[in-house]
Amino acid sequence: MSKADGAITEVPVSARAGDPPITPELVADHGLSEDEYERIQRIMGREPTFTELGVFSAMWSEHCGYKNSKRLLKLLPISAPWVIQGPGENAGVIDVGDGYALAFKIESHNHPSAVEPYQGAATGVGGILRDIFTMGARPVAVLDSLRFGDLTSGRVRYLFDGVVRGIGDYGNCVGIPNIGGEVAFDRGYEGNPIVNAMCLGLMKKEELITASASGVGNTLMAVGARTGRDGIHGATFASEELSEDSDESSRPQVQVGDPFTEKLLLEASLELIASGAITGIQDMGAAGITSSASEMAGRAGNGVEMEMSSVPVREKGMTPYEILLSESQERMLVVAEKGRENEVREILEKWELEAAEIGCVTDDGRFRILEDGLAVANIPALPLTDGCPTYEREGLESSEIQNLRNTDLSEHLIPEGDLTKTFLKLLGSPNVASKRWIYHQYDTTVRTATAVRPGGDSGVIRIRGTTRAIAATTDCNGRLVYLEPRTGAKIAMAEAARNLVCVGAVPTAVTNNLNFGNPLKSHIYYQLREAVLGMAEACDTFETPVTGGNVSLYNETDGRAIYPTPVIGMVGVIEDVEKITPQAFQRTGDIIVLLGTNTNEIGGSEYLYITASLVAGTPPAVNLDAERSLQQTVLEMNYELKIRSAHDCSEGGLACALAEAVLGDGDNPFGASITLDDQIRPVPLLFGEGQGRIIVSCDPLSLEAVLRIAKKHDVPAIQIGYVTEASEGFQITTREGMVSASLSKLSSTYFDTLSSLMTVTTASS
Amino acid sequence: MSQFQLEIRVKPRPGLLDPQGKAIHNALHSLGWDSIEDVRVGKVIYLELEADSREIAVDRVHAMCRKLLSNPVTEDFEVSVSEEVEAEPL
Amino acid sequence: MSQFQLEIRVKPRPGLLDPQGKAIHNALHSLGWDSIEDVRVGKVIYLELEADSREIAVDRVHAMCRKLLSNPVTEDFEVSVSEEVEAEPL
Amino acid sequence: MRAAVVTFPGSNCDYDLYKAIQQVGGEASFVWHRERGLESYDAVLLPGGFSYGDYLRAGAIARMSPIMEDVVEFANNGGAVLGICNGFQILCEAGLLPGALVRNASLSFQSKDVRLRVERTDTLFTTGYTLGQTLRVPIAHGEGNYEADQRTLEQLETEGRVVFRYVDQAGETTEDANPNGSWHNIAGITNATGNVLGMMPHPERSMEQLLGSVDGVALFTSLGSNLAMLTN
Ligand SMILES: Nc1ncnc2c1ncn2[C@@H]1O[C@H](COP(=O)(O)OP(=O)(O)O)[C@@H](O)[C@H]1O
Ligand SMILES: [Mg+2]
Repeated sequence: MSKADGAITEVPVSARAGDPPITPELVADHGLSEDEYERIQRIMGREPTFTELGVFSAMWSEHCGYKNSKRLLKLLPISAPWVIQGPGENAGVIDVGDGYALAFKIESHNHPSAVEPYQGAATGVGGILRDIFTMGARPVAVLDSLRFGDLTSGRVRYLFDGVVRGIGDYGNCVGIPNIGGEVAFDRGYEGNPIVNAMCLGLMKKEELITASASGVGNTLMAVGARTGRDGIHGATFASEELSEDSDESSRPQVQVGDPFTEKLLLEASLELIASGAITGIQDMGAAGITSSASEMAGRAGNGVEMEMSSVPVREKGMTPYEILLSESQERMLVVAEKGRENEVREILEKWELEAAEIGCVTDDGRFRILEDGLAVANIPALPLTDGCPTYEREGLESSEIQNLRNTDLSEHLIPEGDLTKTFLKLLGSPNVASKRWIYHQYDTTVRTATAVRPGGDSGVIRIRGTTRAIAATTDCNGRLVYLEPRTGAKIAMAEAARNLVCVGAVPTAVTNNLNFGNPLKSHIYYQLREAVLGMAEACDTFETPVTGGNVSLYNETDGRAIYPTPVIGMVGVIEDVEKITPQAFQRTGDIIVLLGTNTNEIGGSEYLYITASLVAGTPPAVNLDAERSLQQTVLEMNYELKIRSAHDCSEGGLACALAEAVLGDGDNPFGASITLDDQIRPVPLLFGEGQGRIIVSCDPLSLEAVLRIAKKHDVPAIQIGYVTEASEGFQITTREGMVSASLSKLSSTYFDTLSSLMTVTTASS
Repeated sequence: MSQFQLEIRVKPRPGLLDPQGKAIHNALHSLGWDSIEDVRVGKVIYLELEADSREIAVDRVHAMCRKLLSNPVTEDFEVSVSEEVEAEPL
Repeated sequence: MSQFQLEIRVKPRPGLLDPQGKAIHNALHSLGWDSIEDVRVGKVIYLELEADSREIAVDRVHAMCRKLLSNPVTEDFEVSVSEEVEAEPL
Repeated sequence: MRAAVVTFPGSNCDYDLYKAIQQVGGEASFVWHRERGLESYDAVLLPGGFSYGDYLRAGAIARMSPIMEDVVEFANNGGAVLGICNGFQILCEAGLLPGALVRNASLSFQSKDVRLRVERTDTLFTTGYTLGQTLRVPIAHGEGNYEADQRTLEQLETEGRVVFRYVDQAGETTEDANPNGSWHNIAGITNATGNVLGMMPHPERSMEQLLGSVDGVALFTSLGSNLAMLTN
């Protein structure tokens, strides 16, 4: 026993009968390298027991230990005067004014969803909700960011259908409105879907609580659902690549969500926090009791002792190893103030839930686990949580991608056939078409606070009792990150910020989800580092610090990695709800103005994917300072009440953005007559995805003011047309041809694509 | 050819949480039925099928279960033939 | 006292709409199983119960069905005992 | 109006309903499902949500709660009872309204704005509307498909007990306008004496222009003023 730990009367640790001996194979099976195992032995001063090995394996997995990403994450800016809680807690927290604080975070459930889409996605939502309400905040909105392969595959449709149902059923039942998200379909995600869920919670600033096991002698209580054998070693599993036989071997790891219990747990937890009877609370998420207990101990610099036979279990004969590593859902670890355990129990009883005393906070800095009074694990807590080795690897861009970037795209600049046909094909592509099929399965209006529902550039939730509102969006175009990671990450940031300013929100802070392949491969590590660098630079320019996030690596199937997908979840503040700007045109006769500059770029565009099945070229250039000016321009126009609508250009380019602005939610569409005078070939002009562009509409009387504000910020602005009656149709005239379609054609193309693709039978195999 | 009536029972795999079963269990308890245990809820699917033999009918339904009617990751299934009627000769 | 394992099948009443059955029927058709007819989907509930006799066990479960487990407006139910185990004498 | 908002484990529109009552000047209180006694209230409201997770059947387990005996008694004494969404499902399970709400025909949860046509303006809840008026109100449910046996359905129609129907923009009861497969596009019905209303759409979510519609306001003001008249 090492003296340095200050352990004096250390309880001897007994090897349990029936535990397997520690062999190099067993260590490898636990995802630990030889070096890491040696390090564990040094920390322990002896060979770990089987139980201890399991604990280390979970805590030092990529998922909990951030081995390969921690050093990179340090590069992200994390502070600003409005940041109350930065990375490191269950969720980040920012000050949003009028005494309110916003907790928000995004989290991935990619691997579980690949195996069992419905439960994988559902439990993903459950986990992120718990991260929010354990901060003392009431969840008020969720968003979901999804990626799948092409919908032509039955398996992909099965995954997509299951994921959407899972997200919907869980959030709907708990009663949290969905206010947005994104989805993309591309062969780059075949076999390895991405399921990221983001949650926002509101609280009064003084209601904030953090997850630490403070107060020696305080009681640890397990609260909520019972512990079963499900999801054992999920954290380690999430840190491995999927292979052909993942389906089979990972079955017992499927966790089933119970949103009803979650709802009760949510109410009970907020009541517990308000009661003052507890000093800390944390979700038993990845790596279950192990990570919640050791992290809470680590944060407080204390130790914990827990008796496994006191943990309420669902099945007989569970070993300490299984109890410690189970990832059964809807469970919490609570630190009750000594003497107030009964208050905790009473609150839980009212909500028809269980609470059991399972241990206490100690002063010896040890993570000690007992089974019927005998110690079966005894580990210094700090090295367990913070001692995980972190790696900086060599990153090298693959030549394959350099070649893709250098692809000559000039032949694709010339339209094939009729422009209108091409336009409709693009508008009806699953990546551009309306995502209504998804969000009509999500309750978007429960809690009566949703001022902008999914379908706009950002979702907006008002803060009752104030004039304020919060806007949120998730964005990332993985193709662009794939082609040039640093640029792609900046674009994701720029798009998120544009989406916020379009509704009238000031971009305020960021949470992010780094979905990447295997970081041990140098070209993947390169993507990861470049993406982080791009994000960091944009965060600096936009003054949007990162307050938290999630890393999901090893997103590979049979050695093929997904597109690198650093999903940006960005939140913004609206000071006056009366000034929220809609995406859709509002009135016939209004002037349509384009802010920003059209470009000749088509690299990485949906156009290339649809017409030539190509993911190639250089992503559009992004100028962060210009984006910042653009953001300020739109915000000023909004503040001065000069614009009636605003919509940014993203996938599908200017033509599709204009179509979305005439269609709105389909109920009350307008027409538009547009003339584009640029000296640019029609393909890049109409369908290119050049950055830094926003379409606004205004009353003719405001046009002068609109142009003046743009000029003040040095943002190019040009009148491109006007809003007409729907009966007059949709026309865009360029120097070399035009796009022209009736509103009913636009509407059926845009709104019916996903649902008609999804009415095809979706067999599970 | 005969006409078969089949019954397919699809139930959650042992070990997996069955929230619905749990809720029903609790409800029965609070209504006073307290000697009850182990409530699990599944689906039952009835269908009719024409096939040359009972074995062929069952085989075919097994294939349907694997492909569509059950989720192999979370559910087990059982098939039984509840009736067999000789099809009328044409 | 014996321990009984019961199986309760709750199914939509004939004549009432069964959207789930219809959807499965269509899906099976589109996957190529076209000689199928009359697909109905219900719930199956498994539970264990201690009772003095098989009759008492079944009676009790019938009461549960009438009170909670089925909705008489839309559903019929059937109960069967799948196993009986003599409880160990104390 | 003193209104009881009855909450069950899993209710999640309770707060929205509470706020709607307050907005029209009523006095709302939450009543937990294990409490007893509703004598002191003028109206009893069962909110939406997923009581007991909607496990087994929506509303089936909640209907067994202690408070439901009081709700039945309150209704049988002619008290005003309103069930929205899950509340409607509970009222059907409890036998206060006929029929049942089964899985949506699409088998998918449906969340969107629908249009409703007002078919009755002589109930406690609808005097503030005009006959045939079209309302825009959100729905959010997976089991809202109204079903009953043929006799009950005919009775509902002949007695004019359908209060709201799903219609299209033109006010017609088309199949496309029906979000869940309900018989005759039924969105809300009342009992024979007209004091119990169940509806799937959420009028409590249509109380402010900021959130998309104010078409729910008249339902709550109707209730408030009719109750005031009754008690005076
Ligand atoms: N998975 C999803 N869940 C909820 N809403 C979604 C989802 N995917 C897309 N949406 C919504 O559909 C609209 C269009 O999405 P998208 O094209 O990604 O918007 P943008 O290009 O402005 O980011 C947005 O309002 C978005 O919130
Ligand atoms: Mg946008």
